[in-house]
Amino acid sequence: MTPLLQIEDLAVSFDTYAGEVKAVRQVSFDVQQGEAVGIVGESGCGKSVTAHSIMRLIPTPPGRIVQGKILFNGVDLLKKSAKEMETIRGNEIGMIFQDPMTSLNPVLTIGLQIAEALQLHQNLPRQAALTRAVELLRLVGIPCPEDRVRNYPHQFSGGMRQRAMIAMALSCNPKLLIADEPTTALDVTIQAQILDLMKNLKSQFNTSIILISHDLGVVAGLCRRIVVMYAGTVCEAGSIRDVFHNPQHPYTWGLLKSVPRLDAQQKQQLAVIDGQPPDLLQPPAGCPFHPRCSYAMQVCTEMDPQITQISEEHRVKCWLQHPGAPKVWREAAGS
Amino acid sequence: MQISPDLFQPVVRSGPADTVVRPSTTYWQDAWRRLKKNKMAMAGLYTILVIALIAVAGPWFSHISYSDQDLALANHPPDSQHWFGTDNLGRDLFIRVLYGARISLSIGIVASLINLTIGVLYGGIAGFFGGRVDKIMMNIVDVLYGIPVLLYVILLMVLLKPGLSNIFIALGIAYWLRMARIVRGQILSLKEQEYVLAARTIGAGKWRILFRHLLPNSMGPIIITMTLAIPEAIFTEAFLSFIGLGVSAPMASWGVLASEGVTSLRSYPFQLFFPALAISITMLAFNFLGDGLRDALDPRMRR
Amino acid sequence: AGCGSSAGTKEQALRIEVGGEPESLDPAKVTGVPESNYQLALFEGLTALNDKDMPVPAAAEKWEISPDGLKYIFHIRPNAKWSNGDPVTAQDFEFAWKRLLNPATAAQYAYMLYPIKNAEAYNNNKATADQVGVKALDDKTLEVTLEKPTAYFLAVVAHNSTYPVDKKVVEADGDNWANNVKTFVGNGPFKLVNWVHNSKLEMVKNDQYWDKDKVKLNKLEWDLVEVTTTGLSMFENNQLDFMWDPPMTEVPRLQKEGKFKLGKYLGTYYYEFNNRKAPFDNPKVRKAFALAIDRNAITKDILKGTATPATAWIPPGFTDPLTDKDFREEQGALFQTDVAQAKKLLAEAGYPDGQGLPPITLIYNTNDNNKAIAEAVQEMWRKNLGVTVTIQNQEWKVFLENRRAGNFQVARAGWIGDYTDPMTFGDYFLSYGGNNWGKYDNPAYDKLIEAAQVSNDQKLRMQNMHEAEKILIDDMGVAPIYFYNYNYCVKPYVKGLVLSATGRVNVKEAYIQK
Amino acid sequence: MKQEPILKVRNLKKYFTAGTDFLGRPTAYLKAVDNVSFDIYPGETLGLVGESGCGKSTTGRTLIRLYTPTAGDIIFQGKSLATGFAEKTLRREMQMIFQDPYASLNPRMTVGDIIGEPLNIHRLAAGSERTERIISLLKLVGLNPEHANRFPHEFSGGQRQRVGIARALAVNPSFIICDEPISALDVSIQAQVVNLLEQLQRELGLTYLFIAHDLAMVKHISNRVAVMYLGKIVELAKTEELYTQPLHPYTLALLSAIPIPDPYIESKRERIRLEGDVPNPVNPPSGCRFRTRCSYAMDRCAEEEPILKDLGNGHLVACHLKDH
Amino acid sequence: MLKYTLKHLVSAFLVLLVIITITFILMHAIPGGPFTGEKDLPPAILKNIQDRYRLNDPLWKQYTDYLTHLAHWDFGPSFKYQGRTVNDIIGESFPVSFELGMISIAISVIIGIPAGVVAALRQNKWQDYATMFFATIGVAVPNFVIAAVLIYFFAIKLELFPAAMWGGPEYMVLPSLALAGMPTAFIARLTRSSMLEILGQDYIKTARSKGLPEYLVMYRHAVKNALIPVVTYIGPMAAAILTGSFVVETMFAIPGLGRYYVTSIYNRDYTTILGVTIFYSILVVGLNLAVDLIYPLLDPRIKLDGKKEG
Ligand SMILES: Nc1ncnc2c1ncn2[C@@H]1O[C@H](COP(=O)(O)OP(=O)(O)OP(=O)(O)O)[C@@H](O)[C@H]1O
Ligand SMILES: Nc1ncnc2c1ncn2[C@@H]1O[C@H](COP(=O)(O)OP(=O)(O)OP(=O)(O)O)[C@@H](O)[C@H]1O
Ligand SMILES: [Mg+2]
Ligand SMILES: [Mg+2]
Repeated sequence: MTPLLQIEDLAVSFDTYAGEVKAVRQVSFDVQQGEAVGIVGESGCGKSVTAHSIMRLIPTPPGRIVQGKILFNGVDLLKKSAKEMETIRGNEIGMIFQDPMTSLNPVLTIGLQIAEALQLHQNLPRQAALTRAVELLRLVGIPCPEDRVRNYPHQFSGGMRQRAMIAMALSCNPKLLIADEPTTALDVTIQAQILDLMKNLKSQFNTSIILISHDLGVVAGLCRRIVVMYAGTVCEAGSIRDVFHNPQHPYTWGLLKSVPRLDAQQKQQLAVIDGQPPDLLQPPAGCPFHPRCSYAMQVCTEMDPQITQISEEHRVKCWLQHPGAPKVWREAAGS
Repeated sequence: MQISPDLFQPVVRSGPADTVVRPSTTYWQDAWRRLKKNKMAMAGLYTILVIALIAVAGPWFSHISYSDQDLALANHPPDSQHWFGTDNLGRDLFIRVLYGARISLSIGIVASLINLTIGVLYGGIAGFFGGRVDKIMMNIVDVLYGIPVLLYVILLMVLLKPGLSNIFIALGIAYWLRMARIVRGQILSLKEQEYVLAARTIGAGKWRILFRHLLPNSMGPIIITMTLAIPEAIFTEAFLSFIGLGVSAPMASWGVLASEGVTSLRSYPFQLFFPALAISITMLAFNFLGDGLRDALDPRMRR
Repeated sequence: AGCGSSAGTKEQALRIEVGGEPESLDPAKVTGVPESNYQLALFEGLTALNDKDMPVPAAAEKWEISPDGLKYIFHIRPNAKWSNGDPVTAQDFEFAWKRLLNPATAAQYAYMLYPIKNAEAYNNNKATADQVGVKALDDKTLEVTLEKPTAYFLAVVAHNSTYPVDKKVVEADGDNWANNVKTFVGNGPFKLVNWVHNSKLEMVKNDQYWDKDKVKLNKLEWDLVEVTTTGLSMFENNQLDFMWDPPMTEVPRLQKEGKFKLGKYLGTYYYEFNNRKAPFDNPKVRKAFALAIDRNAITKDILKGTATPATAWIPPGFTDPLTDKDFREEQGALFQTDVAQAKKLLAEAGYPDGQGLPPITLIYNTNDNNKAIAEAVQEMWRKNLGVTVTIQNQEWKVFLENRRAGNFQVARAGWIGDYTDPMTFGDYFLSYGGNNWGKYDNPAYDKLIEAAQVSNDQKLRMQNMHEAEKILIDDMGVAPIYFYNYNYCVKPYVKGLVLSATGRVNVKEAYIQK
Repeated sequence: MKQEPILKVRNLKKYFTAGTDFLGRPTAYLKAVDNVSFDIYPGETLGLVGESGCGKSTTGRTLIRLYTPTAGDIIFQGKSLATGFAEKTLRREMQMIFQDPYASLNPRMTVGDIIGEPLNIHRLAAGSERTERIISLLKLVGLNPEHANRFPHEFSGGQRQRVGIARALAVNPSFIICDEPISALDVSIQAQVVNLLEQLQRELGLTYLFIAHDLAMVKHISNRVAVMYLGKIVELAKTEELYTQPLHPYTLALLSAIPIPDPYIESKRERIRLEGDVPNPVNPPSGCRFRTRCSYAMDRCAEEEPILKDLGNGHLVACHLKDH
Repeated sequence: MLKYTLKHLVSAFLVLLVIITITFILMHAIPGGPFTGEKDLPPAILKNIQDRYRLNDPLWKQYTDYLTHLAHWDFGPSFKYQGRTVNDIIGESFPVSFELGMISIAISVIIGIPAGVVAALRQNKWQDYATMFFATIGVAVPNFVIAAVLIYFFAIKLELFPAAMWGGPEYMVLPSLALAGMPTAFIARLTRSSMLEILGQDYIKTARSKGLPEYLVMYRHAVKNALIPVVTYIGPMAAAILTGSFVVETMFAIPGLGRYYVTSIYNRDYTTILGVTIFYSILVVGLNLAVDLIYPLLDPRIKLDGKKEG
């Protein structure tokens, strides 16, 4: 079965005064029909850029997709014309943006913003589109949607805005939903509501989801597979179980360790990853993680690691996987 | 792939892992570096420097003065002798434009200073203190907007001796109102920013917050307003000269030269063209520099 | 293309520009030259000026003057009518003149009628209206009694302030009659049909006018334009057939294109010295400064030949009634530019090469010509006398107040005659003259002028005025620079215009011929 | 062992005007903080959690006098905050770390200037002494001296937050309000910051008011936790106690919603659903403010406002259910 | 809304009173009066005139008399144009300025906004530089120069339009272009910078992510929002333009209000100075108020007190 979405060797750069920012390099992963894939990684590691590339929404200039393929239903999106992309965006791929506060047009009513895509892609007349918008708002759990469609974004609370964004992304029953940190800055109760909603989508409409988040708990709750990114590259990918219970990359180890556990019995210091994320202007030679990696070897500073397929779904990009490398065992992590 | 085993030796690290991201600079070095990368801005800067240099030093190298007349040569079109032609009294227009630059540039500079001091301060205070202070201060601005400028200009001309200084005073009375309004608006929105609250929590006083935090962050609109205020001031000077303020003839600013050129546009278009060209080039330069400066002064702007 | 250029061929229509919006069209209320032009088309006084600026019968067909020159009897034309059909009566004149003199009217030109008996007293609230020496003997006969002989009185009654008004209309509508096209009545060759304030006055031929046969224009449009460049643009764009006073810098080109014309104008452009303040209380200094000015250069190079170098105070354009010659030409030049003499005089006055002179400022009201001349004169004084003078421009009314208050050293000034007798220039320098702001004071001068003022003897008058002028120039009470000319542009197809040296364009008999 | 509290808050209220009449007099109030009382002891960390918009930040900002309280007393170090302290002295004792590390740093100042500013204001150090102090502060929070010349935008989120902490520490305060200091950061950086805060607490004996959404992190760092709902504290207890025996229905709902970064546990978790949205704080429900969303609501809840009662053991809760 | 309007009117009224008072003092403080002329008037005549216009009354009385008349919306008689009242003058000339001004505003909006939009969309491309070049020239070259050049080419050389005067539509072209120069340039700059800001906003990406065609994204989401700051500028600018420009009206001999604004001062036409000043101030206040009232319609976040929420 061909995956719904298949990204191959994607590279995206931004030209800035200071030089070329290589935001995304050699990113490959796929998403199956009806599957939720999580992307995690440090801030600035290229999660959003990857998502925007799928939508072909990278601002050009300064951005530019350097190479790679994004196959959607087997067709390369990067080869499509701007017109063709317009029929895909919003229609077949929906996107929820990172910041609900600023992602809604402040001077248009929520209803109009939701109806817009419907009018366009499903040729609904305005009134019908608005009626559908009410239904969508009800679906995402907004009370009294009949009244709320006429509200402006600022009259919505943060959680409601996020849900309006979701309604918008869902309006045309997309095959793929890209959710970029949909719950950051929301409190847990609202966050939980939104996650429920996405679960329903997946089971009811067989929608595929890409969930970007740095809350590992959120990812664990929704996704079947997970992609871990670091400094613009995928360092580890696999099923949730693989990555949470059998992580192979030192960065994934660090990530998992730093999460405070509710069930931790006594107070213990949180584990951290030393150092700071690399500057993508001058990414370190070799493995980008080596300056912060406690297992860094000479080879890591010189050569880009190869990808090792551990199981069918589980792959990791680390020199430690090399037969010649010393065997290190993951330090005791929380689980 | 064959990789020699010694490559699998762990790296020895001294000190905490930390990569130096970029060479460090101070705010001004940083701004200057950004500015230098902006070609248009640098072109503007050099143009202004060249014009200023010519204005200051140019006349030294000329054996004729702005007031030397040759009535027989009046209204002579440009040639190798008189690059910009001559005016109605046979004076060399090139030299007059050079001298005019001195006046007009100093008017431009003073207008900027007035805008920067009175306008920015006034708007800053009104916006920052808000409430009643703001209301009263803005009502004063409305009043100054309402009173016809010509009235106090005439009064000034009666009260003061002629000279550049009274133009400065005239500009000082009213040519900062727009700046005040704009800065006020800017401050009103900036003062709710988190870093202002942060400054308050560390005990920063009102003035410190205004000067160290709010005003530097309003530089963008301030610079744009200023690049607009300069040509306005240059032509206001021509108007004030008309009333009798300002330097007395035969010294003439660009604004005055241009206004005079307009009357003889049909017969001697060059008399308008050259002063207008000088003004336009200078304004373009100021605008490009201003735009570049606005970008450069914002450390966040990477592009 | 500019509109209406074709209109001129089909109908007799003239578009003319001589200045801006009139303050009013009421004869009692105006002062300016543009207004006098508009009124000349709308009204007719007892007399009118002919092409030599001599008074000839107009609303009055004839008159008698008593031998002592104190009593005038005017006989008004029986067929003179107002544009509304009312006859023009002697009562209208009496009413109009008393209205002009009435203190409540507050007319600025009331003094024009001061030669009339008790007129000044009435105007000053010191006599009643009945005591004023003007009386309608019957509907068509007006008797005027003068205070003292006034040789130029017939010229005075050609002045627009003495035009009649329709008593019935004015009494009915009060002061507003002249502001409303509907109530406006005149007795002149044209009738007002539209007045767009600050834009144009539209007139048509007045069918009630007694001399209507001579009027050929059907339509007359005065475009009210203040800026001379605008006027010229309109002229060159065929929006105007006549324009007054094109910008000086454009004159050489216009001359070349044959569009520019010159006429006489009773005006002198001069520099006024403050005769009361050192150093200009010294006639030698005044003279030195006056002689050091190269008037030819000014009129030729700056004014492009639109003006005549002044060689005396009284401009050409006045006719000596005895000799019928031009008053100016009779006497000729009274001085010439003489740099050597100027230097000598300055040294004699104690300032060799300008040394020891206090700082001197020349003030002028803002205007392109004034500025160019001031700059040129400044340069001449520097070159010829070695004196560095500051020049300063001032806003018009500030300038006037400074001059009036004697708050100046040298000031630019100009004087335009009110009527066509040299006295309009002669009485200017009476030591108590209201306009003598430079405070020139010479008893001999006063004596000569005063004698001329009260005399009917033209010979004595002319002689006295020539004498007085010589004294004035000898003292160099002022430094005349140039005599004005009337500068205008006119299309070749415009015929029959009569230009008066008083600056009035008589359009009565004008016509278009293409 | 009971010490005197370093901070006593009694019946604190902070109302914002929500509407004015013709003469500018307020007609409606937004009761952001309504009658809140609690104590904080030296050297402890009090966690403050609750729904978005329930008044956590307002509480923090009122404590540090960024807002003037509408009513109530704040006793800090035994003295009334309103009368006992000059503005400047207060600023030396009490500091704040802001929710958004980027927004709270002036983008046009270098980090050195940002950290050095309090030194200038309070005249704590000048010249080379100032430079040294800045360097030592940078080192204290785990940054390089070289970083002093950089601008906020050149730092990662965690580093920015450290700058904010260094600025707060510059005046040697004894009490720091941390307003969601980690919300905007990703996990590994969150850990860095929290570790730093804990280290400083150990070394310098600091006291924290720690506001956050992330209940796991609150649990990790706090000694005691207060739960707020719509301007009121509904429950306050020792951390262990609160997480293991939550008493207020809202606390229960909150805890049940925490996602767990473990696929097994997460897939089995049962969550309490809260119906409806947060009510309008301008017009809060009568009686218990939570009753509109509470599945246990009784008639009494609409009539009578529950008060915060100590159930012994320092566990305080405001709920009628617990009266029986 | 009514409340807000009323509140504003009270302070506007006070501002107006101060403007009147200061203008009154200033205009009497400067040398020369309405009847100062080149020819000296005999003192008796001067006295007659001053009696007639009550200029001999003490200043405070003239002031209170003026205010009394003003309360009845009576601006008094003009000193210069005898027999006409200032009400007449404003009543006749304002419509002309208004008409011209409206056309100019329309031109500057129709040209300025698309120019700014294009410049923003093509940031740092030649379209951007060209637009900003002309915008800078538009600001740097004052309207009297623009007017002179327009007249020269279009009226005299090409004879396409009349050189001056006011009448049919053909008379409006050149003056409205001259008048529109500066505001067009300013609006273009303003639109560009606010467009650039809006284009960087997240909701533009949202709009694109919905698959909206680019023109809809621009029109519905970018341009509309970018215009909000432009409206703020158009308010006071409109007041200045609608009351007429002295320079343009004089150069084109247009019978508008703008000429009186300056000539009344040269003429020391006291009542006209005050009348025109008051009228202008009322217009400015009114238009600013109008902008304030329109603002919430454009941007629902803005409350009438000008603060943004959320
Ligand atoms: N317009 C741009 N110009 C220059 N660099 C950019 C631009 N957009 C993104 N980048 C860079 O690309 C890199 C990846 O950014 P991205 O937004 O994908 O991060 P992220 O993983 O989504 O982080 P976060 O968790 O903070 O959202 C960053 O280093 C960022 O600085
Ligand atoms: N300056 C202010 N003026 C008016 N209302 C305010 C102001 N500051 C906060 N509020 C209101 O007070 C209430 C409490 O706000 P607060 O910022 O304290 O919430 P919070 O608990 O910190 O929420 P979050 O978790 O989203 O930061 C909110 O309804 C908010 O809209
Ligand atoms: Mg992102
Ligand atoms: Mg908060």
